[in-house]
Amino acid sequence: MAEFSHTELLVGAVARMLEGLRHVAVGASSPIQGAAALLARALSGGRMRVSVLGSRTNNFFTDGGRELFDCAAQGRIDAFFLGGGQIDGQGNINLVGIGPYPKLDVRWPGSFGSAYLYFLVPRVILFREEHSVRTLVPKVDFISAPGTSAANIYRPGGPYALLTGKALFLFDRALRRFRLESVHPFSSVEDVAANTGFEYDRAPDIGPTPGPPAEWLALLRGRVRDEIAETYPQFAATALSAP
Amino acid sequence: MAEFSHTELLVGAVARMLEGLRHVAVGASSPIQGAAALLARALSGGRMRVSVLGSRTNNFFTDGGRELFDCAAQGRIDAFFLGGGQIDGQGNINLVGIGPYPKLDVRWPGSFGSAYLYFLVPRVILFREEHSVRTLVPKVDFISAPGTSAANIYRPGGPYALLTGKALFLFDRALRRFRLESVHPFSSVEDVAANTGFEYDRAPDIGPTPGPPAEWLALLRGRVRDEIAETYPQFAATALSAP
Amino acid sequence: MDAPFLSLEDLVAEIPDGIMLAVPPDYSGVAMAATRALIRRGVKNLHLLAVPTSGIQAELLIGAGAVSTLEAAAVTMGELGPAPRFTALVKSGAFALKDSTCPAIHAALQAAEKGLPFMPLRGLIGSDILAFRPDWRVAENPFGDNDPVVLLPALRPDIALFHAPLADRAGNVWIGRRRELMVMAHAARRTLVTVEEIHDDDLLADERMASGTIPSLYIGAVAEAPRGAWPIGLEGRYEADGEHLALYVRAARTEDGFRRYLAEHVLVERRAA
Amino acid sequence: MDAPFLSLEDLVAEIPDGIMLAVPPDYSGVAMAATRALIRRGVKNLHLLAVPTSGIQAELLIGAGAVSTLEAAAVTMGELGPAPRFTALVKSGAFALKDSTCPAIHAALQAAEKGLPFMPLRGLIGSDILAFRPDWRVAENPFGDNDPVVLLPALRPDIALFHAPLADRAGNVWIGRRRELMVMAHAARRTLVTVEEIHDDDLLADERMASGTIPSLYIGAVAEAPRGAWPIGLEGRYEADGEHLALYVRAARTEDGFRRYLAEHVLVERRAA
Repeated sequence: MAEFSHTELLVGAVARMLEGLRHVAVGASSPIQGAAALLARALSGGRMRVSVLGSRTNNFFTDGGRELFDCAAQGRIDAFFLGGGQIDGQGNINLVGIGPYPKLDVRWPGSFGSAYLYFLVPRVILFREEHSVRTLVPKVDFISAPGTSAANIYRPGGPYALLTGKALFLFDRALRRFRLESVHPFSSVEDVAANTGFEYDRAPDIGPTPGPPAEWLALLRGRVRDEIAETYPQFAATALSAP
Repeated sequence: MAEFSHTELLVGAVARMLEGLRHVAVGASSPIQGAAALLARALSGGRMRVSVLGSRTNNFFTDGGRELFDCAAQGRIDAFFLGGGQIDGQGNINLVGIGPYPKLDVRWPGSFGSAYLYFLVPRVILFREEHSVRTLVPKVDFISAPGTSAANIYRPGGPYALLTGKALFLFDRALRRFRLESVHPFSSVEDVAANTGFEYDRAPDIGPTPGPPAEWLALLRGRVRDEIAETYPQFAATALSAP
Repeated sequence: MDAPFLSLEDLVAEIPDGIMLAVPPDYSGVAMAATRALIRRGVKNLHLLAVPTSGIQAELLIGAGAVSTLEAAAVTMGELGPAPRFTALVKSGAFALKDSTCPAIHAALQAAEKGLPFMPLRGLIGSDILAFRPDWRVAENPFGDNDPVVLLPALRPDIALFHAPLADRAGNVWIGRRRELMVMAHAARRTLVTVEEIHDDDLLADERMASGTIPSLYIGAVAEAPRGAWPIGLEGRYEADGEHLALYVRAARTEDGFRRYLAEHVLVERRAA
Repeated sequence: MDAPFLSLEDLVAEIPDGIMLAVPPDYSGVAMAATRALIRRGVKNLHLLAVPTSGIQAELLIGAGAVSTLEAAAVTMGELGPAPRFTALVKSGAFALKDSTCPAIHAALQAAEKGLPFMPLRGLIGSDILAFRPDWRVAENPFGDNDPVVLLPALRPDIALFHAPLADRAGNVWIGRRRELMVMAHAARRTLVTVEEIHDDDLLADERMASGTIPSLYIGAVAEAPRGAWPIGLEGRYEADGEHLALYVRAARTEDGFRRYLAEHVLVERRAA
């Protein structure tokens, strides 16, 4: 088995969920997601398109700030990434703050495009490295974007998975619940249970999150590192080098 | 008194109605209106902007076909020109055809942007050279755009005047009627009455439509002719030369 | 994933019968070579959407019997006068006509571009355009007081077809200021483009070109077609062939004359002059 | 009628207290030199509209007490973490905050661009963003069946303020791909721009430049301000000054530290590094 870092594990886990897609978009301040998308593109043999916001060479948008949102509404974006200061067991995400709105105890930057993209992009992957009862809560204090909607609400998109620093959950839209799929090295089913504030289901065969195969690692530490360096030079230099 | 052609008279009559405006737009296939706007610009000492659709040097739009309409809706176009196969005494215009719609006896090209710009541009000048009971009718067969609207309809714009080959009418929005203001040389109040199919009011002091002063003629036959030649070379060569 | 490059014949083979086909106005980049190829392949039953007007392109398709529904703000041969086949056949009821107005077509395409079910539009109230469009609605502006406004359902063309000056090897297409082509490409499910020439450099790498470029994400396929807008002109490249257009207008005054024009200039493939 | 050229001080004198001021995101061209001049002139009571997010520009205006209402999808210092004055003062209620989402701000500006009273938008239903926006409505899609959609009232800023690479002598402003600046200029009653440099040729005469140019019709006034986005970067020109931004974030953790930063870097006019 190839040796890989924790970051490389996460990049690989994301890339695996992007296989076969035509177009993956990556928001700002998302080096791991960006590297994963570029890895998936490298593995697709030219069939996948990746848009990295903040990149010059991997961002083809020419119609201004609205184009990402219009493009998603046209059904031309298959996957996107969101996070959240709080994420709850129904897939609701909170990027606004803790406490009773509007006089919050803790204020975060704001919802960005989440209240829209979460509805329109079919495969939204939630990524939040900190896995704790502080971040994974029973009920978010503020719903920047809801995880699910009533049947009559126009919603081709929604949560597909939640990846943290400890584990990978898939989201079941019918049950409106997360299901624990795999646990990363150095964590355990018990560790995940102790650090998750919401209830979730368990896959029958929870195993270790598989690491990136050697071929992926070679791409990650070569071509993908060079590509992501344009947008995230420090990340490329520190996180994507052979150990 | 300077000698001038019929076309120069019409150009001058239009230019007079554009005095003091900030931005005049001219649609396609409108050489007389275009020349008038460029003349008014030349007389404005650089204070008037003119957009001639179909021109390269006098068309600054950079946001595609919608920009003319957005620009009008923003209140940034003070005057525009419309015509009509039929125009009636309430200012309704018909660019679609004669007879019962949709199986018309005569079919014209279509309404273009009239159903919108007539509502939004404050000073719409109707221009129809043919002055006959065939064109100026009691009631149009098809309303491409209505001359007036109920009080609750959003309508900052509407008809300002009707210029024909025989006369100039101003439109009274309160009365919803045209008022004959002046008659061109070679026509007469009686000739106008005999050839107008709708009822109209008469200004107390109907005089001859004034011709363009010598200074205007010099501009028309020099600078304006050169400017309009880019879009309408044949018009510039034949209609705007000293007699 | 770049847009594939096809021959003109293979490009029009991608346009099935019965679809909604969006085409641009004469000033914007009309794919006339592709239109002739499309007529040669015998296309039928098109819902032709002029964005927002058309000329000889709509004429040829209507005259050839390829159009079952036409939606347009106008069809005209410009300074050459009325469009003869349009004028003759609209009266015969040979196709259904949805009379529209320019900003309504732009707005309905923008609704599709934004994935919206509808777009509001000012104007129109009291016109017969609106009276004869049962597919449009008048609703109260909920932010106003007794303020009706027209709502237009989104127009999502199956295919947008146009002609542009340049495409690069990745299938990015340069349209310069002709942004209505970008709206068409965003709004349509698929976009097919003919271009004057292939540009060897990446259009998106040069910031000056990028601002007038439709990224290949929106482009289904590209065919090279030099003078592909002929007999219409292409801004900055060549003027319209006024003599040929006049010849067309004269010929198309009669059904027989149109058939002869079709046989001579369309059904027999020939190089543009 | 060309846009007038003004000094930086005269440009910001055109921004009255109490208006709705629209500003772009950090990646787009932020008029930071003008913002410092605006704070020096003591501007008050702004309704600041971030299109759709802001960073140090909103920070300085908020911290200086110039903002009474802030509308934004986010305020953030990016990789440097939370925006300290925003975070501290929003909790104190020093200004009213209208939490929004990026596409809602784009859509509401496009409504103003089109002279529409409102624009529909998908998404949002079930979010607390919507729950806390009594100015937004949920309505039935009249073309659907039990299909609610959000309607956003138009946002028409009194003034849009941004920084661009080039203006020509007529006041046409080149923005390249940064089309959100064009929407802002179309939507706002008046647009004030600072530019890196004056371009001697007519930007609209070169088709490659024209496609990325805002015509001077939409431009109220222009001021030349080399490195006018500093300490933010300007795409294709210069990078953000990360060291200075980090210095700011450290200083602004406390009210006192912010006051010292303001005194040293804003209230005393100084050339950008």
